[in-house]
Amino acid sequence: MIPMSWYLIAAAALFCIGLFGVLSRRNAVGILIGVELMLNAVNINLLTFWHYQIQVNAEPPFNALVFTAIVFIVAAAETAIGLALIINAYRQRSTIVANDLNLLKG
Amino acid sequence: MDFLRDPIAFFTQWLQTTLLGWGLAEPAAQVVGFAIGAFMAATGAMLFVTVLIWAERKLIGRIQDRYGPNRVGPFGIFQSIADLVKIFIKEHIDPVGMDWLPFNLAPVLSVAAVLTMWVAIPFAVTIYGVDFNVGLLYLVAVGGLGELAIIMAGWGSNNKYALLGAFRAVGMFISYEVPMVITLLIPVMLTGSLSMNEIVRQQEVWYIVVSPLAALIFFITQVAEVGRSPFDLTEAESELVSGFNVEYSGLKFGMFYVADFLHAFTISLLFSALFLGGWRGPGAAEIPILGFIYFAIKSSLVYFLVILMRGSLPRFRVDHMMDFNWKLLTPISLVLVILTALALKLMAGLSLWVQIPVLLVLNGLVFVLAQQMITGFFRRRRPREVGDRSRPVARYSPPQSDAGSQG
Amino acid sequence: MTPMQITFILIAALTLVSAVMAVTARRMMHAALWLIATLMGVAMIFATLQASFFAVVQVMVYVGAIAILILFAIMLTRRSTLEADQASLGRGWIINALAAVGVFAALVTAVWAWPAADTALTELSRDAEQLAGLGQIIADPNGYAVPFEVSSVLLVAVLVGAIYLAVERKPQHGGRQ
Amino acid sequence: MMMTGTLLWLLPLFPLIAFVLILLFTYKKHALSHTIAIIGAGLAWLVSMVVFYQAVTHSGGPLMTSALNWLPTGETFLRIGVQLDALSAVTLFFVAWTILMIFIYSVGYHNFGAKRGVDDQPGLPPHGALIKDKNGHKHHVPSVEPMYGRFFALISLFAAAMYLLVVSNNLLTLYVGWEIMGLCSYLLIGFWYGKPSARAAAVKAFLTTRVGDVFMLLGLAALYTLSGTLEYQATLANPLMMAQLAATTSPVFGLSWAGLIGLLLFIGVVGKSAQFPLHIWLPDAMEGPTPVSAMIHAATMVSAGVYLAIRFFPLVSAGWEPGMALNPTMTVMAAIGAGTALFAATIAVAQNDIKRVLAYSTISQLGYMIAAIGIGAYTAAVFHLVTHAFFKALLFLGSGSVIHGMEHGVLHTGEHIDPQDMWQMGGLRRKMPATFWTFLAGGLALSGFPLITAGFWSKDEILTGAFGGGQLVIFGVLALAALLTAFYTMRQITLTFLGQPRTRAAEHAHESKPVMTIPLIILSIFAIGAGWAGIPEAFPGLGGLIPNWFGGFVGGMVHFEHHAETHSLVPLLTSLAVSLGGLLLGWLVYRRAGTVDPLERALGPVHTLLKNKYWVDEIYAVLFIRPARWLADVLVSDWIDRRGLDGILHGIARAGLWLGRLVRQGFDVPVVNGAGDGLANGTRSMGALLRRIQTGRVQDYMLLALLLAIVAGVLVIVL
Repeated sequence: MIPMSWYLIAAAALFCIGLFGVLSRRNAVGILIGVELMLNAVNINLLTFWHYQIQVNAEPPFNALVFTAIVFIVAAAETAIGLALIINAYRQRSTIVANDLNLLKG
Repeated sequence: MDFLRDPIAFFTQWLQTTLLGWGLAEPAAQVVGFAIGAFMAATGAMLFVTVLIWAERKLIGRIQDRYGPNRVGPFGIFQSIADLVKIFIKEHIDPVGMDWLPFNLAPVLSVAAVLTMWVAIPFAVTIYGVDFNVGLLYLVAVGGLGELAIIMAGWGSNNKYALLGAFRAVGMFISYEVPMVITLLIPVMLTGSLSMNEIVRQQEVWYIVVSPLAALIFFITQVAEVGRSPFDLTEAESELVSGFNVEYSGLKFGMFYVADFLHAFTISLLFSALFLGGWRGPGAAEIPILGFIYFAIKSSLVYFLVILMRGSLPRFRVDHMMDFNWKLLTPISLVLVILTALALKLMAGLSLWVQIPVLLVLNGLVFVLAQQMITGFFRRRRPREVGDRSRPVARYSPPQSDAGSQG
Repeated sequence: MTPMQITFILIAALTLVSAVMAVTARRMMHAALWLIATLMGVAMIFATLQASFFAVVQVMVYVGAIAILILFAIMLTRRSTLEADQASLGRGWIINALAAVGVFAALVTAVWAWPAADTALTELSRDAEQLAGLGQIIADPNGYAVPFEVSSVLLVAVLVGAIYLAVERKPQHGGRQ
Repeated sequence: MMMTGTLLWLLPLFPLIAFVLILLFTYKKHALSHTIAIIGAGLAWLVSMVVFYQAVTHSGGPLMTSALNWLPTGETFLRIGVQLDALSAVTLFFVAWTILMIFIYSVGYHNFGAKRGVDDQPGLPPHGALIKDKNGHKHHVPSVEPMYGRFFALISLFAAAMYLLVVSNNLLTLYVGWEIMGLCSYLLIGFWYGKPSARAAAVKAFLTTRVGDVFMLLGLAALYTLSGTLEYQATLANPLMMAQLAATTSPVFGLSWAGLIGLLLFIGVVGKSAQFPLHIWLPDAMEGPTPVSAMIHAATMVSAGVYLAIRFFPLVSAGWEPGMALNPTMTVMAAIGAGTALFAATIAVAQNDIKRVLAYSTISQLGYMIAAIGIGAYTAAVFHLVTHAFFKALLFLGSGSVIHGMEHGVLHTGEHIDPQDMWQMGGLRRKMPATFWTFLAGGLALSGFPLITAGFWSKDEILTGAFGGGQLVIFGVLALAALLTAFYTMRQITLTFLGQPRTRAAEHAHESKPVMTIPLIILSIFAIGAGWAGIPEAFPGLGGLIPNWFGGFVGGMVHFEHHAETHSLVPLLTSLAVSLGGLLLGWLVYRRAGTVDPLERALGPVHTLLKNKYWVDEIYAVLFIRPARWLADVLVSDWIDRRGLDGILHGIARAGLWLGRLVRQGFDVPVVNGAGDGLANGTRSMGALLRRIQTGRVQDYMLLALLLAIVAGVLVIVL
């Protein structure tokens, strides 16, 4: 009913919005939010292809489901560590503006 | 006859034929049917809350040697209606510096989170919203939305107490979700399905009999999820005025209130569906309305227990509450799940009458061990907390210095 | 336009609009709330794909845990977020936007270039999701047992690491606060 | 069978868990440590017995095999797995019994429950403690081992490695177990690391076996390269593969690949089972506590070597049928085995240390087995492996008991004598009856006392195999070795137990505790009875009374039946003659021996030669160790390095210095420095340029990464 391309394009759009957020946000939490959006876009793609695979092969491909689950796990891990880092950085430097956290500046 | 046996199905049937008769397409008719059903369920639930509030106030009154509401109507039964009217006509106050969107979204979301849970609860063999194949997960997920409402309320109010209350509440809810989800695995393992209908259908023996410890832990975590006494430190009046909803007034406050009571009743529904056999009972499979009545009776008993707890137990201290969860409930539930899984795997082919006693013994064993450990633990810890005459202030200070609680 | 298609367009529009709001909203709190709306939208998209398990897990993990964590972080760092609210986007945001649009264009071209992309996704049978099969293959040594165990190790490491990072240390002797 | 698979997987785990538990948690608690170790060994024993029972009730072919992918190697996987067949079942049987007995025995040997000595230190044998009895008298009594828990942890690991080796279904896991055993032998031989001799012995054992292991690894690598797998089922038990390997020629010595790989693996066996060129570590391994000696000599290490040799028998015998001439590899094995058997037996005759005699006898008996494999007497080799394990464990534990008793006497009397020297003993049969009778059973089994002992049947079978196969030289050598075996065994028994006590310490020795004697009794039952499982059908008189279960069970492992149709009387009579003759001779010679060995006068310089073990250690020292030292110290360090190279270098340096000055003035300062400075400045300005992109901002890096990804993507598409 719904063409697969719709899903793919919606995912691509979500990915690019996330990308834009990652690149442009000044706030570190904002960057994290962007990363979450990108990961979600990936998941949409994975599950779309999963659906497509079932339809074409009539045999359930578990790869997509497992990958999706792992993306969930990675997302949770990434958020936990990312936020812990941000809170730590905030304690050290009282700011979470990404541009101000530039100790690595050459 | 059909109507008496199964009024809901009868009504649905009638509605469908009527709508189809009006020339609606079948999917459209279904959508309209669902909309009407949802509306009725929500309205019924909200109205039911007035009864719940009256019952609870009356009972608490009795426990505290008072009469409770007794002015409006016989036994004060219309007191809630009067309160309702009062709350409707009260002024809405917008606090200074509030965040408009979260502030106004929060009460709606908190009621919605509870009401959406009703979708997946089977009230009787034919009376249920949707038969999800992942119904239990759905309940957990939707239940988690309530936390969101609390955060939004606390943030949007621009009030220190509200924010602290929200912090506490969410910290507690997230923590108690861990043992809750773990213990939920036990009914899932026993049934082999995540669907609520399936869980109720397969409860030949109530799961509270099979795994009483899981039922106990689940009950405790559920009470914590509602934030009721003894876990009501989100709205500890002496510390936080009223917690996250301190800035709310009028109908918005009323919605939090309704959500609170409705949630308390919903957990009773959940508990009786998961551990007390739901609508199961003599003749319930044939006559759905009978199942509905059984379910109502069981849930009311559980709700009665919740009220009793509220009336009799003092409030936890913040650090105790966290310790209780992370150092007691979570490990026990983990051990219990692992042991149960092992036992079920090893006894895969055996009859029910072998499995149940073994599981029971297992539960008892875990309980006794946990009890031994915890008494040892607290015996060792106690002297650190209590000061002597020369040093009357306890040396131990909880890490949550912001909250500054002294139990 | 079937009803399903209309539904999908509505959901996708909700998702994408909230996503845009989430990356541009001036106040971080609002951005996080928009993020939640996006995540719910993605959950609905999952539901239209008949991946109901992942739809529910999406709500449970993302909304129930990740989003709340993000909200917490925002509240804990609220002094800095208030400063950062002054300008939500960095200076070069136009370039970034162009880059993102470029990537999007490339992706869309790639999708259009693929003939199979026009396949209409039909409705699957109710048991197509096969959760039991997923559970078994995750614990199967010939399946995904190792990745699964590795990710559980990852979670434990993250748990420890996050606690280590976020725990407030007592000030050292002679050190600054 | 599912059950068996699980049990097999679990088998090495019990002792391993015991090892981990003791090492991490309980090593300070004596009772807990040995309880855990014995429970681990006991569970492994129980499982072994269950598995053995199942193996016995199902005959033919590999009974059970299960494998898992382990390490990915490119396209394929290295697989690990377990297998149960007749050979591993039989091996499990004796390994489980001996290990459990040794574990229990160790409790007594290390004086559990005794007081801790004042002077005792970790890393030294306990010196004994002073106690006061109820009359107020002070006594020196044996004290408890200071590193009691550590000992049990290490032997648990040892046992785990052996079980792993036995249950594995491929040469890779076997090699893993093999190497863990090497480590354990190092740790346990050097258990009393405070003694320099123990340290040296540990290093010697480790390095000597390492020589063999390197060759073995080469053999494994060759096999893996050729066949792509190391599993028994796919290689050793696969006749097609074997025939193919036997038909292709390797680049070394014109051997077939099968022969070459067999030879390489055999060198590993030579190291592990202490055959002739690499046997030197085994006698020195006596530095460890006696249960360790029993462990190494009977239950685990050397048995593992023979086990491997039996395992790869299909490889060396590929293309060979009974009655044919031996192929080169088999010839080498037979020659080394028989040679070692005789060689070690002669040395054993002249040793005075009770444990050293046994050590050389082990080498000799292992030589028997290797020789048996070399001549194709497969079943006989397995049979002798089993019986030998039982009676050798018994003999070692018995000698430990004797030493223990003697130590008691030494402590009591305060004499300064070596409690292991047989010339200090005598007349112990009255003091230690249980030890005596069990030791006698083991000794008779070792010397092959006819009909009633296990050793007779297995040794007889080897001799029959040699005779029947037409290997008369081998037969003669083995018969001579058997004669010597009986002789030195009787010498040992006579000197130790018979006659009158030669020292006061021997007078005051007394019997060990039941925890030590009960394992002895159990093992002696096996030492006597294990042989009855394999009485050949053709044996005159007795044959067929008890069915030859063993031959049928294990014989099914190889592609040909090696059974002489008729039992020739020659080997039987030889075996009777050598065993009884040796025993009689030993008794006659040592019956009235004082404190000097009568052989010393009778043999003269030969005795000195034997006593000094043919000076093999010294020869090695001259041949390998000194040259190596000389090479390092004198040639490389002093001459080449210091004089040659340094001289040249110094010369060059002086010349260079002169040249350098010249160059510096004329070329370096103006040209090179200029260029260097230019380069440095260039680098700096380049760095300053690059510094711009190193902004320290996370997002800039991400943008850069994105750009690079796009560039890479474009490149991929375009190219």
